[in-house]
Amino acid sequence: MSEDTKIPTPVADSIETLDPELAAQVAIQLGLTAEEYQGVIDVQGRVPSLTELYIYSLMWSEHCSYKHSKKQLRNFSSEGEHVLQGPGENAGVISVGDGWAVAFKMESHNHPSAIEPYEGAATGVGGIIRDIFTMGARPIACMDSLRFGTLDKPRQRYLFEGAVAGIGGYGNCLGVPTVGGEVYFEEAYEGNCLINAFAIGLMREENITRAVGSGPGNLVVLIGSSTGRDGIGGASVLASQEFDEAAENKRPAVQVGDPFEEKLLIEVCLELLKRGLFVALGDLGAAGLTSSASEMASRGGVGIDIDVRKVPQRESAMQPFEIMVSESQERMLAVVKPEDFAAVEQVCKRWSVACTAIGTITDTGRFVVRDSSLTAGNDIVADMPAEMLATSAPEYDPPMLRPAYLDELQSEDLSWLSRENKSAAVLSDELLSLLASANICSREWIWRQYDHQVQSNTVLLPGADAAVVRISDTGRGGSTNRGLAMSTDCNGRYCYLDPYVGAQIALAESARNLACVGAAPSAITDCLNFGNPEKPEVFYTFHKAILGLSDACKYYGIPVISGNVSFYNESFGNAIYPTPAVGMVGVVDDISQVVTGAFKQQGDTIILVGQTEDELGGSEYLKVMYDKVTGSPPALDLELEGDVQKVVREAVRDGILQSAHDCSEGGIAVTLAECCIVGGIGAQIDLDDELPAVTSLFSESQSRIVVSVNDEQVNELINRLQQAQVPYSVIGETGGDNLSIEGKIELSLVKITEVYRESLEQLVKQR
Amino acid sequence: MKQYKIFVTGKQGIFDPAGETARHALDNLGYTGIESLQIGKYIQLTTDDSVSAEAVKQMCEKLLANPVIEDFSIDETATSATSEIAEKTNAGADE
Amino acid sequence: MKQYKIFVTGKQGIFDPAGETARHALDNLGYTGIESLQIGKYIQLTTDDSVSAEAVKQMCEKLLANPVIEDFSIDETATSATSEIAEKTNAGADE
Amino acid sequence: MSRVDEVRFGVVTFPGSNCEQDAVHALRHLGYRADYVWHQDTNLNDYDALVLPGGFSYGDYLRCGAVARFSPVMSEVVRYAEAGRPVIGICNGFQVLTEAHLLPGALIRNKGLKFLCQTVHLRVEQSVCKWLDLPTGIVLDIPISHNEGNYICDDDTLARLQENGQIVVRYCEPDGSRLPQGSAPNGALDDIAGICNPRGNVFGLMPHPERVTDAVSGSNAGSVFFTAIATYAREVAGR
Ligand SMILES: Nc1ncnc2c1ncn2[C@@H]1O[C@H](COP(=O)(O)OP(=O)(O)O)[C@@H](O)[C@H]1O
Ligand SMILES: [Mg+2]
Repeated sequence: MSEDTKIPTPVADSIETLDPELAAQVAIQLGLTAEEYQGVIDVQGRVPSLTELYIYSLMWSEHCSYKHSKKQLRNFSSEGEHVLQGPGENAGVISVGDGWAVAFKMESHNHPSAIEPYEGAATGVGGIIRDIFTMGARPIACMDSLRFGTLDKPRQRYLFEGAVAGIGGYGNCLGVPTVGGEVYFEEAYEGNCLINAFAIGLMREENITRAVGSGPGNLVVLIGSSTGRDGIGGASVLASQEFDEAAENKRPAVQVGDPFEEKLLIEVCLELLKRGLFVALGDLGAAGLTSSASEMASRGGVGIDIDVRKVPQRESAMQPFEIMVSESQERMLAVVKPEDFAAVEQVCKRWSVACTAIGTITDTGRFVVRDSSLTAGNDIVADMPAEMLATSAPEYDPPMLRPAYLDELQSEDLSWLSRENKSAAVLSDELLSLLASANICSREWIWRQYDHQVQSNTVLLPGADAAVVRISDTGRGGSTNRGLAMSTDCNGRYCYLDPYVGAQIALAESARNLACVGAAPSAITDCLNFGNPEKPEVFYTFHKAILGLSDACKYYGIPVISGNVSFYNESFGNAIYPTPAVGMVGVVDDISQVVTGAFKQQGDTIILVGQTEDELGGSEYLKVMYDKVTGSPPALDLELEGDVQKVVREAVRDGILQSAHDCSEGGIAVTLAECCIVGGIGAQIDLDDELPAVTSLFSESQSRIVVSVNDEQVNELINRLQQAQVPYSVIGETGGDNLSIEGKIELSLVKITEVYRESLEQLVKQR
Repeated sequence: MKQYKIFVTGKQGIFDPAGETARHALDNLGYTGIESLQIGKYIQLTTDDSVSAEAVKQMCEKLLANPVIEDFSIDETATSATSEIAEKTNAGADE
Repeated sequence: MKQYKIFVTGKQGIFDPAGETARHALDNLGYTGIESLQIGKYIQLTTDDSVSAEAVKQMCEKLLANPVIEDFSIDETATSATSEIAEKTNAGADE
Repeated sequence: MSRVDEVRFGVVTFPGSNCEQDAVHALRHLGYRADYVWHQDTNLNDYDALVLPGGFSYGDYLRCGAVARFSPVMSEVVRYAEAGRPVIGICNGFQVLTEAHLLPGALIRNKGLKFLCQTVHLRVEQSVCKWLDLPTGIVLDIPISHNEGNYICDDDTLARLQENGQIVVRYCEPDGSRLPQGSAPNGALDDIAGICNPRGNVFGLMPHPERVTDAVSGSNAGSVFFTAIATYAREVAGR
């Protein structure tokens, strides 16, 4: 703490502080280090009370304070002319034209989901949706980015089934369509699944709302559900520690979501915002009332005075600290002018939503917590400088060490792979194995459980490279014929093998997915999932991933407008793969021009935009056929990637293409199979690329998109490709009932369709 | 033939939105005097004589209840084929 | 204070997808000897003394059960504030 | 569409409804007037037809539609229906109509215990329903999106439904046939997707026609339900 930081004077004359020795012990138990505890004493100028100690331990936990990640996150730039709100609020906001703006963000709910997948995932969706409507936006779509262990393990099937059901159970009830996502299954996630939820909301630009408390004398109002002991210590206990057997016993009361209440909250809050009855609005997320109230005060440079006994409680005999740190779901905190309170109450009543004034905004700069059941004069249980509490958590510069495995794996010689001379029959079988792989096969089993059409704006059904929703306030306000394209991506295996390149590929793949539907990236959110940051090797990968992602974002001028860090994703000492998931949003200027990856009709010319290199390192092929995760991931040439995207994006916008689908896991063989399967049309291909067959088919080289064009447009496309100086090759023609790749693959459409479509359900149902 | 009745209920402190909603609805229907309402599961299991109470307990732990958020209790009510499933007078949960 | 336990069960012959699925799952887990499994609702209702058993019956008829597909039975278990909800044999399940 | 048709739909909104805006959007897009009717409103005189939309009224807690059924508006809906005026319940709205005993039977959990969001094939049956004016046997592709769409009723009721021509649409294969093991993805009895009352003015169905009425979905297969009733409503009103 610097010398000149001014701490506002305390309000309390007397407050029951803890015995100094006991306090130090409790602090450690609550997860503070000895130095952090000293920091608490410095800020407070005395030994804290029990409630204060709980509050500090949460506010300074990793989850709330980002103490290990803050410095690294400064590498990201949120600059961009259409950025209306960067990181720091509940969600970032960009303008998408015609006065419309969207708020979006992605957040993890990994640890709660590992304990109870249904409720964990459901409340993850609930939390991210609250972040969106807090900003004044109506939630219009969700995506989910999921990681589990392999499905041959019953527990993994349980987690996967439960998480998918929970995501659907919550989002479906709210009437927010879940339009896309991604999922991978790999051993690295066995002890620690990842549940990252993305949400986006639409609003008129002028309706942006921020969680900035202001106006001493204004009321602090709690809206929504009652407060119980759910998830007490959830944020600090779960998200700030490794997950092992001990954690299972530490299990706090699991948070149970109530999507119905959340649906009512959406309607109530949006109506109150529209009528201008809120001075500020924030949601209660991790660390509940504590974090939401102190951040609101700190952002506004004001004080806040709360009486815990006014908080509606669903359990008896709750202690003040329990009320302050409870993570009961579906609650919002608003600042309301006293003269508006009656009107607020009226709207809440109409929707049967509880609404209670629990305190006031003050000019003291202090965050004061009272318990009015105590005798007057002795009723203050916490009295802290709001600003310092919210912003002065320690910032760490953890040591980094390049993990030894990196050099070892990256230099592994994989040339043996392509030396093998495999027959077309063998290669065809290998392709079938890839199409059946849990990481490649159709995700229909998942998205069928998600209402992906409610709100009537879904332009592309899930399964497309990027999801597209129309920009429209369906049934309430204006509608446009423009759309929002969105995608979430991250290949953790690449990030494991090279965190810098892997993170760049996550961004590139998202942008490529957008290009396939004719959209350019507007901005991203991210969800950085890593192991224990106090381990130098883990922190190195975190650092490199952030550099990779931020460098690539700067190269393309893509702002990072929101995000989330999830550390301590470890079990029994093993960290997950570094998994910096990217959630990207772009604008589609005319939704009638979007294309899908599906081949459309017989006789179209198939062109590979981009070029295949010998890049089987970290590939799905290597994993499925040889159970190996090794080598260097594919290289990424940012310039080439940008050029490929641009030419395809513009061709889609100008209506030149019949289909576009990017190459990712499984290489061009899988991409072609998917185009055939989804389109119900075969293809006759000749990959005349002078590469060994295995490489040609399954290499995962970046910057490649398979497109199909009809006769009239072939020349136009080729002209454009030549002008853009983008490598390309004409590789065949659509038609027939087979996918046949000259000399390499011969498979019937029926067969590949069956394998691709049915695999996931079979894997889930295996016993 | 054996007859087990299994009662699955939310653990203490676990929020029960369905129960809350039903309670509100009863309020609105004019039924006053309700202090609490919780909704759990009532499972009726009929087995042959080979299935032990211990096995049923295991079934609950593994599948029928979710130990993270639910408790359960088991009531073995009848052991002959003649006794009917739902007696009006059944003693319910208290054994 | 009064304590009612309400059991809502599917009418005879009404398909019970949850019960069916649980039964299959138990089969798959290797539990043999199961003849039937039905999943219904177990509602625990606590009221003040003013609420009669007759009123509770009405609540069931009107709201808590759907007469088209469900039967219910009611069990009044405790009638004084002192008698504790959770008997030892049933520990934890009732709170 | 340019000209606003004089037919006016009321779209009943319960707490937890979430397809009311889709219904209003669809109806306005088709050129009709459409307004939200709050579940506490009790004046339905202004509407030529009522829509009970999809969603999760009261969270679908306890049973789908069980709580919504007691909303103040519902006694008026019953009166409205008894007067022979048109009421359609879509998805959750269908569930509310069964709970309110305006339609027989009940909707229970899908047989696979999974929420299902997908496009299904619906065969139009010979029925007395006024909400649909299409030749028998025509197949419509309409999305479903529900967790409890598994229609069930006792044998007598089923016999009555068949006899009276109350079965309006059934799940089927693309060619209109039905599989011996059933073609309903949710396990519905006799592949029943939608039924009406004996008079034909009250119609409930699980699929969502309102989702396929404008270009964004790439289909307008659902429009026929609303255009048919508008025609009927105009006849009734003598316009
Ligand atoms: N967990 C999920 N939830 C919803 N949709 C998903 C999920 N996982 C994948 N999808 C959808 O399946 C399709 C294929 O996903 P993916 O293989 O990750 O695509 P890509 O490789 O093009 O990024 C996409 O449309 C995606 O949105
Ligand atoms: Mg793609």
